[in-house]
Amino acid sequence: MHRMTRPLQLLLLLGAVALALFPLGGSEFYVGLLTKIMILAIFALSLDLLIGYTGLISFGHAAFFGVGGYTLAIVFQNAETIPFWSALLWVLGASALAALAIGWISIRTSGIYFIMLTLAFAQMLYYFFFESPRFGGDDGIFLFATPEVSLGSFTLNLQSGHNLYYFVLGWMLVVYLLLRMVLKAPFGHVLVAIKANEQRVRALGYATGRYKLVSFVIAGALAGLAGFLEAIHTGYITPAYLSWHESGLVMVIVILGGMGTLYGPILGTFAIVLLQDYLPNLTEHWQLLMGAIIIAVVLLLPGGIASLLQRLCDRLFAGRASEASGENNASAPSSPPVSSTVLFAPATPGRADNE
Amino acid sequence: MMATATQPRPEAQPALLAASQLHTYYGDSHILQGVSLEVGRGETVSLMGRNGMGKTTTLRSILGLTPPRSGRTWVAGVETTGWRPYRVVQKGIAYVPEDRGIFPNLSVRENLVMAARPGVDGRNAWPLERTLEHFPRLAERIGHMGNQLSGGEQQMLTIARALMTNPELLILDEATEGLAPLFRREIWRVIGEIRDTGIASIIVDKDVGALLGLCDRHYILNKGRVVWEGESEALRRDPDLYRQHLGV
Amino acid sequence: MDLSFYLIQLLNGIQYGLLLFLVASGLTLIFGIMGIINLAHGSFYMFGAYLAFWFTGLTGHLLSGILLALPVALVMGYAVERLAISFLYRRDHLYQVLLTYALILIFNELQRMFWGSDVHSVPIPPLFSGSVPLTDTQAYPVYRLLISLCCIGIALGMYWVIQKTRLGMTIRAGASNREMVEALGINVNRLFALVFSLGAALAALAGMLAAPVNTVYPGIGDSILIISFVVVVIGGIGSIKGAFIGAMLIGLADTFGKVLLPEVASMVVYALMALVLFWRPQGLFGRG
Amino acid sequence: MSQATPTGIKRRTLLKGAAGVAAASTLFHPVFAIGGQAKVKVGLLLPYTGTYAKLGNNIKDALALRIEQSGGKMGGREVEFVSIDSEAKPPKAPELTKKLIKKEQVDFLVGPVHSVVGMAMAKMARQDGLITVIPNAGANQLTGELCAPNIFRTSFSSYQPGFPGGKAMLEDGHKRVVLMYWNYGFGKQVAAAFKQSFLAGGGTIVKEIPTPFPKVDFQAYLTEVAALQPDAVFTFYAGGGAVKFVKDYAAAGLNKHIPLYGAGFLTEGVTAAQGAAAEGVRTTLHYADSLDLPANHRFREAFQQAYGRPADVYAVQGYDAADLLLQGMAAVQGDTGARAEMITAMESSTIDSPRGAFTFSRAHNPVQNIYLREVVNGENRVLRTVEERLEDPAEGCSLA
Repeated sequence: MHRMTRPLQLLLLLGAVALALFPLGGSEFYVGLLTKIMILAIFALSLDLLIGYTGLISFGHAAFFGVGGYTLAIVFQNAETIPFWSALLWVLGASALAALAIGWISIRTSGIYFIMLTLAFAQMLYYFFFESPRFGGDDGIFLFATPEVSLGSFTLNLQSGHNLYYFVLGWMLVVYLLLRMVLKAPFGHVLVAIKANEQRVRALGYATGRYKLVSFVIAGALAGLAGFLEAIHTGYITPAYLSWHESGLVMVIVILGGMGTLYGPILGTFAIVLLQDYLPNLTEHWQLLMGAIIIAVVLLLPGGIASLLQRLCDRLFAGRASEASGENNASAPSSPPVSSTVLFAPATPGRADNE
Repeated sequence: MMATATQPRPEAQPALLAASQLHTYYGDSHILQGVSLEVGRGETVSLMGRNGMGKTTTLRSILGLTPPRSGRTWVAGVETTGWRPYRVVQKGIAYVPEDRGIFPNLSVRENLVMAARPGVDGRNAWPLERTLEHFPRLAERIGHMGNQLSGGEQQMLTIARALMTNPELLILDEATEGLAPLFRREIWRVIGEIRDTGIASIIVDKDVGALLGLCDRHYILNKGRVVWEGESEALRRDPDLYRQHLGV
Repeated sequence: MDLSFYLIQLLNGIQYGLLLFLVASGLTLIFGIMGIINLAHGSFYMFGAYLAFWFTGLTGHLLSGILLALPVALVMGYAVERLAISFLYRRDHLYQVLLTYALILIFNELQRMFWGSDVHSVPIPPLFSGSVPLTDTQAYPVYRLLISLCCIGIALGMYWVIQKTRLGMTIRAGASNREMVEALGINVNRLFALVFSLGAALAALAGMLAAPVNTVYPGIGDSILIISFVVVVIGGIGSIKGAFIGAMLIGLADTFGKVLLPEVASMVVYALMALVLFWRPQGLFGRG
Repeated sequence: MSQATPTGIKRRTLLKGAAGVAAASTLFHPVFAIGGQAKVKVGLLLPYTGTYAKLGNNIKDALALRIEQSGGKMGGREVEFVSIDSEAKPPKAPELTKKLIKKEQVDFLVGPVHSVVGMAMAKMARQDGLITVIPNAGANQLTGELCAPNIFRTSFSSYQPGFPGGKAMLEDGHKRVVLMYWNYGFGKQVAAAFKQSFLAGGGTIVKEIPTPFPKVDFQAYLTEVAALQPDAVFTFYAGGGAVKFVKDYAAAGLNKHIPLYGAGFLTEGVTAAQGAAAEGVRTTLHYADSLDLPANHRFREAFQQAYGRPADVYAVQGYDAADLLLQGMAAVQGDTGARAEMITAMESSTIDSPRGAFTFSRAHNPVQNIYLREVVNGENRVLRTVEERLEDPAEGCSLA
């Protein structure tokens, strides 16, 4: 896992504090918008586990987001009250199961075939919900009750925008810490090693397929959690949440934010959603700007926003950094965000050009 | 002929190939640490050294396949530093890489035909028929796909393919490695025939005996530096050198 | 439903498959030889359709419209390769997905700026606007037959170029070992730019040919993009033969799926792809 | 509730058409125009990109035109538009609606085009109580289960073009028909309404063919229609799908033997692209460009003059939305706080629409005439009025 420098940690902590304080002064609209951003950030974090750490490029991740939302809507469609914890169990179970089934088949393939197979399954689910008369078709399903969160005698009312905001913030932190834990565990090291060189990991006697599948299931379940929160947030779910555009968007978010770091996807979500909110104010043809910004990031910032932030931090604290790095001169090549693991040396040099 | 190739000599006919002070990196590791060498027209030269000493990297640096971070290269007196590989080889170089680089999805004939081009002076000394005369086995297998050939046949195909480009200089990396003795003999015979047609060569191989018989001069590499250069006689007389840099 | 019904449906399926092949062949070339995942491939199809609409309007005839539009498409493809794609050869697939996704945004916006969001139609040349009667009630449009013939002609032409010419050999060689091709004195950058613009032109040509029967409207590129990826993946990446077989399979599966399994028609092609990849993870003709 | 209209200037998108009007009026009548009252803010959530862009633009322009015609004012107050592109994407709808309600704090909400976006929007408008006018989205639920005192629609429910279709076809003597439609919410509702009247009148549906939305490859289905040999075909398709369907239908030679009917969208705004293939196609709708009414002539002329292009049914719906808001605001003299009075006034209003005058049902959907039209020389000619003052059944609406 990528080691964060002290200034960066400080900066991120400041960001978290700012998020926690925001509702005290921010307008109702932005509280809602940030709620949505944090939900999408959970979604992006789950995808990052796959593309940033396991090397599985899923182009159908929106399927699990959708399954999460639909599970809530279908199971509790006519319920007067929705107990949050049992709904959560339903959602995690259903999306993990979906991920298990799709993952089990998809993981047999690799590269572009994996990308397309995950897309195929997502499209099938999309059309299933879109054309099914039972589940509302393209109109989707409306939820008229909001889940009630009870912890002992305490009950949290999620209908209040502020409460939902803090609730979602809490979940985002939980998911962040959970993924950190997973990645720091031996299991996480194996995942990262699989991304770097699967052959070698297999040669060392690991059943890499099983590791990839578990990673896929965790990511699917967390995406389901995000879809569940979004359904609570908006009160409805439609097949559009499962479309390949959404899968593409979350992929853009992760790469733009900086895959292979956990804070990158969160930053990426903020950047993309806020741009989508702001750019239309500038010009009717704002998609042109959006496209240009993405291209600029691809060409100029291979590590995404996360690398930019890292570099800024390094420059701000340049004095200390250069002392520490010793013999390395300023023109040292920028290393990829994932610098391999304790277990395995990086792949052989010089062959990087042949896939 | 002494090789102190810091500059090609403009007064006489320039060397066919010259490299000066090549420094090449893979990532952070400094592989070539100032390699210089020179090959004259029609000259056959070997590059020797243990595995990992930078022989392949030297060849790739000269061709621009792995561009050196510093240092300069010339082909026939024209500086080719920083050129893209296809332009460098168009000056009359044919390259037979270590892994042979056969196109598995092309037939033997297609492998040969797609590479064909006239030499730098426009002559076509190696039409398909003549090339095949030197490789009777390939003529037999002309319709087979590249991936259906044995290792020895593949090596013949790469050499034949190299000839189809009508080169002035042939670069052979690991000419006979991994081949059965019969094929080795065959390959050395062909290389000899090629030398006799006046084509210069740079040869990398483990078979020092064969190289001593075939080559005019030798370069020995150790840890990315040229530690010795000279003619076959001098190398034969110096068993120490042999033991230190080449023996097991 | 008698036999003629199924025969006509067969004809429908083949015709759809042939058109898909035209788009997918360009995609598989770009994909297999250059290793580039080009999500913007559908945009070339879209531009083809709009260019055909535009130039046909200017010249008054589809054929002259296509003849004018083709070079424009080639130049567009070349420009996109030089200005964007060429920076991505050594980068991860992910960045290709990201950049070409951005290109879709840009191309859709450009389309809107140039041609607005109306639905346009392109007239079928009078010579081909008739129909061949098949049954008492149904006729088959001559122009659809013409499209099929064009696609077959282009497929044969491609087969000839790829299998029989030196350019084709070089392209195939480039697909298996890019560096070796360069080391044989061939300018691989130029070869790739050529392949990319050829692939783009094939997609655009498909858009042009289909414009009179499809009509031209915003978003037509998106609809063809995913399905052509499905074709390419089923056939095996980089295999023209695979793209052909894959396109035929999808064309027929889609057509008969609609007729025989109307409730799940949209899912049929994806299910077929999942099935093929389950059985052969590298596609039908993919290299292992 | 929203007496406190903010006067602070924020960055926002102004409507192009209306911006000119607003700018001009501020130039000539500076600040003190009407007792220094703040402007009325109308929030528009319409698609300006994607498949529905043309609809969004026509609605927006006609709406601006109507307000300009009344001096750029509503209830004596100047009007300011805040316009957001809905992109017709349902996942974005809640956020964008919230932006208008909470951030821009608009006085009225107008939109959208897309039914699913409409439902997300209506859900929020119900909670907030903001007066909302829907200028297109036809989902029955909007004036059914989701109906609310503050939600009005000036267009149609999917029932309205569908139900008369069955009656019209029986009147024309077609008893065995094939029913084809895009298999999504709106298409299914149109088809269901069609069946209701057609089956009740003694017709037989030979086969019902739902086709995947929004796909436009109809060849396989047309082969099936040819094999079934029905008396006629009733369809729901719109936009690019409508163009393609009508052209394919003709190219397959079916139009010579099997008359084609459809909900009005089949030939609405696309006849130019359909060309000769559209000749003779009959459709049911609440409007026709060629409708011979003084209000229609006036409207079409004004729209053509203002924007240099012909109006269409969507423009009419936008125009009427503005009319409805004008009547409501006039009744309360521009006091947006008097929401209940305004709603009462709007409920009892009569809109002198280009489609013919109409009133509102208890569920706030137009009670309007439905015409049978036939394409003649590329124009939808009205053959007859199939239903006079047709009211939507408004199933599930608590207001009824």
